[in-house]
Amino acid sequence: MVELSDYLVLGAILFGLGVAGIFLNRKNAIVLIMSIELILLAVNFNFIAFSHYLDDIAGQVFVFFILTVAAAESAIGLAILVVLFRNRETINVGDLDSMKG
Amino acid sequence: MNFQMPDFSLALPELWVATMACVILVVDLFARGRESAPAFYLTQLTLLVGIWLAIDAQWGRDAVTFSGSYVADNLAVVLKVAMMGLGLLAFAYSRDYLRQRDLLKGEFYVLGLLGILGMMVMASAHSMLTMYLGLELLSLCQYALVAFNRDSRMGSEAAMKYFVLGALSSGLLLYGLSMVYGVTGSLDLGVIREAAAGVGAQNIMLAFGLTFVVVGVAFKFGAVPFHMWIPDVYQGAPTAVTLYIGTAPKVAAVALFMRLIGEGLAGLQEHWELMLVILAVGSLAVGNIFALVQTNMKRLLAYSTISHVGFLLLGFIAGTPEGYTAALFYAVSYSLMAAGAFGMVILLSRRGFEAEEVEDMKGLNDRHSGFAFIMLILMFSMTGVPGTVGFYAKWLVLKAVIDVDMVWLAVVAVIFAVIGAFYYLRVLKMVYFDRVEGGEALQAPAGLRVVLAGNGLAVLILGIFPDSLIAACAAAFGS
Amino acid sequence: MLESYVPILVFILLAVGVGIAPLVAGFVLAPRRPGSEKLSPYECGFEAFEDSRMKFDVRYYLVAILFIIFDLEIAFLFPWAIVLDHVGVFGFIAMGIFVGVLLIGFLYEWKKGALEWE
Amino acid sequence: MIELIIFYVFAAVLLFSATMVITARNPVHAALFLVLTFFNSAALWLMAEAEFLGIALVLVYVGAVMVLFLFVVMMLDINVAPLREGFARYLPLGILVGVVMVAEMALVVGAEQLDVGLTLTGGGAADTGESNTRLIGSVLYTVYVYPFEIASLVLLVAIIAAIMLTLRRRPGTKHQDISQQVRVRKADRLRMVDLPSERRE
Repeated sequence: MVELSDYLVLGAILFGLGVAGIFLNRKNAIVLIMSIELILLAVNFNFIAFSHYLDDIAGQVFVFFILTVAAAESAIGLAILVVLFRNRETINVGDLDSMKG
Repeated sequence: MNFQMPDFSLALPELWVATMACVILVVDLFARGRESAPAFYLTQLTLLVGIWLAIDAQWGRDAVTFSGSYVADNLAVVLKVAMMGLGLLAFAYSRDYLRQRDLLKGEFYVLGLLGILGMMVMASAHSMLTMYLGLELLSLCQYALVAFNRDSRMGSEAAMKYFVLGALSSGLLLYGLSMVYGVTGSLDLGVIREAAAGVGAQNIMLAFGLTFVVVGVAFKFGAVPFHMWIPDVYQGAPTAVTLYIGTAPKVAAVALFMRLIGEGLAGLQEHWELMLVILAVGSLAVGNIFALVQTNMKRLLAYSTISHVGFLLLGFIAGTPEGYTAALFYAVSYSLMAAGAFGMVILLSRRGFEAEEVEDMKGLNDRHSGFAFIMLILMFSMTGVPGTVGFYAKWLVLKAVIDVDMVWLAVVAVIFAVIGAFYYLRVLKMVYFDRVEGGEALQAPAGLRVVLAGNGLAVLILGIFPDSLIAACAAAFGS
Repeated sequence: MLESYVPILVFILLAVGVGIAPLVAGFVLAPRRPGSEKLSPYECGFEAFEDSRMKFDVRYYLVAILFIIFDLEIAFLFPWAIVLDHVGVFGFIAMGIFVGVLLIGFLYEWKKGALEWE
Repeated sequence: MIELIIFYVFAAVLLFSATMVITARNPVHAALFLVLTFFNSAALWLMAEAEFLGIALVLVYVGAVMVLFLFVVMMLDINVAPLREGFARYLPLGILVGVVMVAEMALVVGAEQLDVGLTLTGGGAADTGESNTRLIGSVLYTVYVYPFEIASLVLLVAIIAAIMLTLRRRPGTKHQDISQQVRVRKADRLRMVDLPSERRE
C-alpha cells in the first residue's frame, strides 16, 4: 500500500530540488522560472496526498486553482522576460545590476 | 460541505468593484480621447461608492457566507476602507505624473482597481483558498504595474526581480498552507483555528507549516531577510506605481497576517512570536542603518519602509487585541505618510526629469514654502516627533509590547528609531537650509498640489486628533 | 482500485515499444559508413546558408500566452459540463459570469488588435 | 505490492528528470525534462485517485505552459555559455541547501508517529463510484463559487498584463483589411458620366 509519507517525502524532495534550482541557476532567468514551477508541483503533490488520505475533495479543488494561477503567473512572468530581453538584449540575471547599493 | 444560497448582499463591495473594473475596461476601450479621462473619474467614483458600501453593508456584522469562504466583520470593513482610501490617493497622485510621461493608459486604472479588489478579497477571506487567490490577484497586478513603463530598463529589471521573488514566496506560502491543511484536515480558517488551539499546538508538522506561512507573510511585508526586492522595486518602478505599491499593500499584508496567523493559527503563538521578534529586530536594524547611506530618495524611502515594518511587527508580537489595534493603526498612518512622501517626489519631477535624488529636495523652502511645511510635517511624523500621528503610532505599538513585558524589545526599537531620525532630518536640512542657485519656481499641475496639500493636512490633523482612527481600529478587534 | 488503469498502462507500454523498436532495429541492422558529404545538412544541393536555429517572431509569443489563458478557461468548462444537471441554475449562472469576464478579456484583445497578424 | 513498485518507478523517473531540469546545460533540454517531470507526476496523481487533476496538469501545463517556455527559449536566442559560468561556483552551495532542506523535511514529514490529519480516515478513499471529475465539479461551482469568480478575474488580469507588455503595433505595415474591401458599394467604384455627343466635322 502506498503510504501518505511516501508522497510527502517525494514532495519534500521536489521542493528541495526547486529551491536548489533557484540557488544554482541565478544567472539563467528561464530555468529560474522552471524551478518555481517545480516548487509549485511539490506543493500540489502535498495537497493531493493529503486530500487522498483525508478523503476530502477540498485539497484537489485547491490544486486545481493553484494550477490555474500558476499558469497565469508564468504567462505574465515570461511576458516580463520578453520586455526585459527587448530592453537589455540578455536575460543573464547577473547583468541586472543597474540598481546597485 | 453543505451548500446553501450565499448571501450576496454581504459581499456587495467586492461585487461592485469587480463589475466596475470590467465596465471601466470596456469604457476605456471605446473612449476616443487619449487621456482616458472617463476611466480616471469612473475609478474614483467606484472607490468612493465602494467605501460607502463597505461601511453600510458590513459594519457591525459578523457573518460568514459563500459556504465558509467569505467573512464580513469589523476588521474587514476597517481594512477595506483603508485600502480603498489609499487607492483613491494613489490614483489622484498618479494622473498628472503619467500624463507628463504619456504613460496614461486605461490599463493603469483597471490593473490598479483589480489590485485593490485582490486586497479586499484578502481582507475578508475565511478560507485559505480565498486568501491565496486574493494574494495572487494582487501580486499579478503589481508585477504588471511595475513593468508598466516597458521602455525603461530599470523598470523591467525591477519587475523581473519582483516576479521571481514574489513567485518564490507564494510557493513557500503554499507549501506552508498544504502542511496546515494536512494536519487540520480543512481549508476553513474557523476549523483550523479550533484544531490549532486544541491538540495542534504540539504537532511538529503544524509548526513546520507555520514557518513557511510566516516566510510568505514576511515577504509580503518586506521584512528582513525577505526585503531584497523592496529597494529595487521602489526605485525601478515609475514613482506613481511605487506610491501605489508602497501604501495599500502594506494594509493588505496586515490583513494577510491577521486572517492566517493572527486568527487562524493563534494556538501556535509561542512559535510565531519568536519568529516575528527576529523579523522585527532585523527589519529595524537593516532599515535604519542602510537608509543612512542612501542618496536616491526612493531607495531612502524604501529602507524607511523596512524600518517602519519592523515597528509594525512589534504590534503583532504583543499578540493582544491592543497590539493588533496598534499594528493596524501603524499600517494606516504609515501608508498616509508614505503616500505624502512619494507625492513630494512626484511634485518635484517633470517630464524629462525624475526628482529621485535627495539633492533635488534642496532649497524647497525658497521655491514653495507651503510644500516645504508639508514636507516638514511628513518627515517629523515619520521620525515620530511627539504631537504627530507617527508618534502616536509608535507609542501605541511600544505600549503594547511593554504591556506584554518585552521591555528590551521596546528599548531596541527606540534606539533604532533615534538612529533613523538622522536621515529624515538630513532631508529637512536640505529643504530648509541649503540654498540652490537659480531654483526656478515650482510649476506643478493644480490637481497634484491640492491632493498633496490635502494629504499633508490629513497627517497633521490625525496627529492632533488621532482618537477617531484609534477607536475605529480598536472596534475592528471587538473592543 | 488500480485495476481500471491497467489497460492504460498496457497501452502506454505498447506505444513506447512500437516507437522504439524500429529505431533500435535501424540502429542495429543498418550498415553505417558515415561520410562528411552525407553528414552535412542537405539544402537543395548547395552549402547551408546559416545555422538551423531561426529566431521566432514575438507575434507567436502573444498567441501562445492567449492560448494558455483560454486553455485554462476550457479546463474549467470540463467539470462544469459533467455536473450541469447536479449543479442546476446556480452553477449555470456562475459559469455564465466566468465566461462573461473572459469575454470582456477577449473583447479587450480584439479591440487592441492583438489578434491581427500583420 | 505492485502499486508500491509502480509508485517507486514513476517517483524515480520523476526525481531524475527534476534534477536534470535544474542541471541541464541547454534551456531546451531543461524544458523537455520538465515535460517529462509533469508526465510522471500526472501518472502519480492518477495513482492517488486525482484523475481530473492529472489530466488537467498534462492539458494545461504540458500543452500550454511548456509550449510557451519553448517559444521563449527559441525566441530569445539565448547564448548559453555565459549563463553557465556561475554554475560551478554555486554548485556546492546549491547541493548543500537542497540536501539540508530535504533532510529536515523528510525527517518531519516521514516521521512514523505522524499524527497527521486529526480526522485521518486511513488509507484509500471509499470508492463511492462517483468519478473524480464529477466529485470536483459538484463542489467547484456551488461551494467554491466565490474563489471560482476570483479565478476568472485573475485570468482577466493575465490577459491585460500580457497584451499591455508585449503588444507593439508596428506602424506603417501595409495590410489588407478584408472587411473594408468587401463592404465596398457600387457608388464607390462606379461613376456614370454622360458625355454630350459631339457633331462630326
